[in-house]
Amino acid sequence: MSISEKGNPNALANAVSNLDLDTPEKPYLDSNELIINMGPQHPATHGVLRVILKLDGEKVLGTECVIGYLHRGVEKIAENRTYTMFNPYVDRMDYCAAVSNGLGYCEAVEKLMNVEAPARAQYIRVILTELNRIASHQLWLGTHALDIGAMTPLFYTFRDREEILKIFERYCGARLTTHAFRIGGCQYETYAGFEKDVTNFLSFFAPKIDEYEALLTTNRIWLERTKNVGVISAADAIALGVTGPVLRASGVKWDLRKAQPYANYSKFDFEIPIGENGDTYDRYLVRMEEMRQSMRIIEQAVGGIPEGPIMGKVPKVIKPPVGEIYHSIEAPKGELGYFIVSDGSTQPYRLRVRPPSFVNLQALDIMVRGLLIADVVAVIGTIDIVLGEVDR
Amino acid sequence: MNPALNSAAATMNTGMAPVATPWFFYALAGAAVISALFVITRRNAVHSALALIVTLLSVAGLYLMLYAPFVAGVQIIVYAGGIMVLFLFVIMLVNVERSSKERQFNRIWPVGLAAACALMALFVSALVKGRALFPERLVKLSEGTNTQDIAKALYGDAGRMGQYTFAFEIASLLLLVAILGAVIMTKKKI
Amino acid sequence: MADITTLHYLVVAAALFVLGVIGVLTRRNVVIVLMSIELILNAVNLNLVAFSHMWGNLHGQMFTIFIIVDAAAEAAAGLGILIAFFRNRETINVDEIDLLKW
Amino acid sequence: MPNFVMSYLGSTVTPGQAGNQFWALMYVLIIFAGVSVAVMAMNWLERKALAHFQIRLGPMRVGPHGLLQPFADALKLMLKEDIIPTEADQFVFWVAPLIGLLASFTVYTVIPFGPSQAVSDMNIGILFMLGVSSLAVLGIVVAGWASNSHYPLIGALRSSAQMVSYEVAMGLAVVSAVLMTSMNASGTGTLSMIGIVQAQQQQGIWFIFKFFPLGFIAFAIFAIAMVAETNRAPFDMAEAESELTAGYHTEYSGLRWSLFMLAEYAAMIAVSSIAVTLWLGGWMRPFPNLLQAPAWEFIFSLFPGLTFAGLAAIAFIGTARMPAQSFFRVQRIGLAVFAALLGFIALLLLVIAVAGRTADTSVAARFREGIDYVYWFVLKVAVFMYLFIWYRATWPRYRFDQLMRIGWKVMLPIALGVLMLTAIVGVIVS
Repeated sequence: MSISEKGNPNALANAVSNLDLDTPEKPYLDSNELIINMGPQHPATHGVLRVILKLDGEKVLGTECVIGYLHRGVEKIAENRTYTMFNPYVDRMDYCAAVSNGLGYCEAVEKLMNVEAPARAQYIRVILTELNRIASHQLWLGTHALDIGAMTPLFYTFRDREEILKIFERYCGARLTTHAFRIGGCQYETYAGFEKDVTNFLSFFAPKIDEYEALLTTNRIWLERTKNVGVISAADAIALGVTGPVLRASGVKWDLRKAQPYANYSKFDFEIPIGENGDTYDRYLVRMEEMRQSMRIIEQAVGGIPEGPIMGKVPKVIKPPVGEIYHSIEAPKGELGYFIVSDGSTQPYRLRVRPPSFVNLQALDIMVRGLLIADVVAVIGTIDIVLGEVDR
Repeated sequence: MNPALNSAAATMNTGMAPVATPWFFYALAGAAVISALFVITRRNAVHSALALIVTLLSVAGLYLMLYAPFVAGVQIIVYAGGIMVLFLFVIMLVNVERSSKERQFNRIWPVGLAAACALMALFVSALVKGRALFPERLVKLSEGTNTQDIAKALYGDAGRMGQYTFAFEIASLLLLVAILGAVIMTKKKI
Repeated sequence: MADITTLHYLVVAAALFVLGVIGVLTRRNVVIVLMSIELILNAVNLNLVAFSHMWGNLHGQMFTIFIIVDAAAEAAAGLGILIAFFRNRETINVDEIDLLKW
Repeated sequence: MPNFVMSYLGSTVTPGQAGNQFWALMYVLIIFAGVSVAVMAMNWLERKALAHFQIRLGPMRVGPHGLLQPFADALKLMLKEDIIPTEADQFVFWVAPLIGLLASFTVYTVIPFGPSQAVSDMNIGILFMLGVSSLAVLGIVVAGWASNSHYPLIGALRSSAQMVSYEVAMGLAVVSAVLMTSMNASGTGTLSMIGIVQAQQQQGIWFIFKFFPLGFIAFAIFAIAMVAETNRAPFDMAEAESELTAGYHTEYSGLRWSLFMLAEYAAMIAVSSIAVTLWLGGWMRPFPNLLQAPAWEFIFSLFPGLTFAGLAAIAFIGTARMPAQSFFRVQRIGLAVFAALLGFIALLLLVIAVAGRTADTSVAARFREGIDYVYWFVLKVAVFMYLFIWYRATWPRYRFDQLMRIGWKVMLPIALGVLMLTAIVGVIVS
C-alpha cells in the first residue's frame, strides 16, 4: 500500500526488522503487505501496549509487542525503600488485583524472615484475595467482551465489581490500590459486619455469574468469535512459561493454590477448572468457573474465621537475614512471583517480580499468527494483561 | 417485430408532465461532458473515478428524461453502485500514489489525439448532414409500464418466450464466465 | 428554449464517445483506460436509449441493458487482469504491459 | 391563495404525479426536516435506551432527562474545528461525507408515507431506493481512502466488500417480495413503492405472512442484510471501535463527522422504511380489510392522538417525580412545558380525528387520513429503530470473514431458494 511510503518510511520498517516473516510462500510481490501500529493509543490494547502488526490484507503475518510505556521502575524503587515502605508499591503493578500483589509480597518477606501470619490473618487474607480474584475476572470479562463488541457485559460486571470494592473500602479505606496486608499479618481488624457483607455478596453474586453467562456463553456470535481463536497448545504454553487461566485452558492442571499451597489454601475445598482446546472460549469458561470456585473458597473461609491476633510477631524494623527467596502465588492472571535478595539491611538488595501478564504476553505472537485483526484484539483481551504489571 | 414493444407507445402515460425539460437536459449533459473531461485528465485515479460517477449519474438522469426509468435504475445500481465500487476497490489495491507522480500520457498521445479528433470530425459531419433524418419531436414512450414492458421482452408474456429471452440467458452465462475469470485471475492460490 | 430532440442526445453521446476514445488512446494508467471504456459504452447506451425514444419502441433499451451487463463483465475481467498483472510486474501503465513484445 | 397551492389539497396522488412542483418541494422540505428531527430523536433515544439496557441513566443533565442533549451535541459538533489532515486528499476528504449524506437523503423521495404522502411515485421505486442507497458505500470508501491512514483504509475496504456483498442477498429478498405483487388477476407486478403497498392491500395480506414461511424468510434476510448495509452492530466492521479505533471516520471530527452520523441514521430509517413498505404493509393500519366499518376506522384514527396523550402522561409523571429541590426547578418547568406541548399535539390530533371522521373528500377528512397513514408508517419504522438499538446492546461483533461467509454462503443461497420457491408457489396458486 502506498501510505507507508509517505512521511518516514523507514521508521516502522526498522521497528519490525526482527519480525519473523517466514510466510509459507511469497507468491508475488508483497504489494499487499501492510504494517500497522496498534497502540499505544488504541481502544483495545488495554492501556499502553503497542503491537506492530504485519498484515496481508486483514491476515496477521506477524506481531511485535513494544512495551515500556508505563515503566515506572518498581524493581529499582524497591532497592531504595525499606521492606515496609515498598509494600504499597506492589499494589501499583497489577492495579486490578492489588490485594494479590500485596499477599505475594508479604508472604515472600515473611518467608524470608521465617515468620508466619496468625491464623485469623490468613483467613482474612484468603477472603480478600479471592474477592479480588473475582473483581479482576469481572474487569477482564467486561473489557474482553467490549473488545469483541458486546458493550453490555462491561456495565454488568462493573456494577457487581462495585460491591467487592465497597467491601475493600470498608475494610481498609481504599478501593483499588488497597494495601490491605502488612508483613506478618493484616493491618486492620475486620469491621463489624464484615462476614455479613461477604456472605451477602456471595448470595448477591451467584445469580449474576449466570447473568453474564446468559449474555455470552451460548451466544452464537460469541462462540464464533472465540472458538478456535488464539489457540495455544499445552506444550507451547509450558515452553513459553505461560501460567494462570491461559495455561489451564490448554488443559494443564497447574494452580499454585493446589500445587504449592500458600497462605492456608490447603484447608479449603475447591476445584481447578481446566479447558481442553486452549482457545479463547476455553479461557473464558475457565475464568467463569474460577469465579465460582473463588466463591466456594470465600464461603468456606468466611464461616471459619478463627479468633485471635491479626499480626504475627514481627519486629518494628524489618530486617530479614541475609539470603534470598523466591515465593510465588496464584494471582488472578497467573503465577506472580517475588524474588528477594536480602543483604541483611532494612532494604532489599534486589527485588525481582515475575509478573504473569508479562510472561503471558509472549504467547500473543503464537496465538494470533494467521488470524485476522479482529482476533488480535480478542486475544489481547483473553490473555488478560495489565500494562502496569507488564511494564512495572 | 414484437407487437408488445411497439404498442408501448400507444399506451402513453399522460399523467407525467415533464419538468423544465431543456434546463434539466443542458444541466445533465453539461455535467456529464465536463466530468467526462475530468475522467481523462486527472492524475489521480480516484478523482477520475469520482468524476466518472458524476458522469454515470448524469447519464442516468438523461435516461429518466428519455422515459427509460428502468434503464436509469439499472445504470445507478449496476454502474454507480457496483462497477464503480469495484473500480475504487482496485484503485486502492494498486499503487495510485506512484502512478500519479509518473508521466500521465503515453508516447503516442499526439497520434491518439489526432485519431480522436478525426473521429469527432466524422461525428460532426454525420450529425450535420444527417440532421434531417431525426424527427423534431420525440415519440413519448409509456413511462408507467416501462418496467413491465421490459420484463415482457426479457421473459416473454403469456407463456411465449420473449424476444430477448435467449440473449438474456446468454448474458447470464457471460456474467458467470466473467466471475470465474476474475476469481481465477485474482486469487493467489486456488 | 427549444425542445430537446434526438439530435441533442446524439451530440452529448458523441462528445462522451470522443472523450472516451481520447482517454483510451492517450492515458497510461490502465484503470483510467478502463474507465474511458466505460465512458464509450455509456455514450453508446445514451444513443441507443435516445433512438429507442425516437422510434417509440423498447429495443434500444433492451440493448442498453445488455450492454450494461457486458460492461459489468468487462469491468470484472479487466480489473482481474489488472490485479494479476500488478502482482507480477508492480505497474499499471499500459506501455509497460509489453511481455508479448519480447 | 395561488391556484397551484390550493389545487393539490385533497388530491389522491403524490405531488410528483400530479405535476405540482410547489407541493413536491414542500414535501421534500417536510421530509428533510422530519428526517433531521427523527435522527436527533433517534440519537437521544438510542443513548437513553442503550443506557437503560446497560443499567445506566444516559444523558440526564442537558434538559430534563437529557432531552436537549442532541441539540447540545449538534451545537458542539458545529462549533468544533474542521480538521483536515495534512496528508489527506483535501477535496475528496471534504466531499466524502456529502456523498453518503446525499445518497441517504435522496432515497426519501420515493418512500411512501401514505398513498399520496410521498414526493413522487416512481415506476422503478424499489430499484431506485436500492440503487441510491448503494451509493452510500462510495462515501465510506472514498472517506477511508482520502484520510490516507491505515485504519480508515482498512475500514473502507471492509465496508465496501461488506456492503456490496449484502446488497446481493438484500436484492434477492426484495425481488421475492416484488414477485408477490404479481400474484393478482392480471399477473403484472410492480416496482413502485406505493404499488407494492397497494398490492398488499389488494391481496389482503402483509407480504411477511404471504406463503408462510416464505415471506417471513425473505423478510428476515432483508432485516439482517439491512443491518449490515447500514454498518450497525453486530455488523459494524467498518467502524469497529475496538479494532479500527473508528474505522473509516477515524480522521474526521466536528461537523464532517456529524454528517457521517446523520447519513448513517438517515440510512437506517430509509432501509427500515423499505422493510416496512415491502413486508409490513407500509402505511396501512392493522386489519384494513377485516375491520373496515366506519366505527373501526374512527377507533383506529384515535391512535395517533392517544399515543401523544400517553407520551404527555409519561412526561407529566416524570415532572411529578422530579425531586422537589430548587436545583431541579428549571428542569421541572422544562419537562412540564414539554408535557404540555405533547398534550397539545395529542388534543390537536384527537380534534382532527373527530372532525375528519366522515370518509368524505373534505380537506379535514383527507388530513385525518394522512395523519393516520403517516402515524402507522412511522410506528412500524420505530419498531425497527428500536431493534437496531437492541441488537447493538445485545450482540458482540462478527469477524470480517464470518460476516462474508454468512453473506455469501448462508444468506445468498437461502434468498435464492426463497425466490424460486416463491415463484413456484405463486405459479401453483394462481
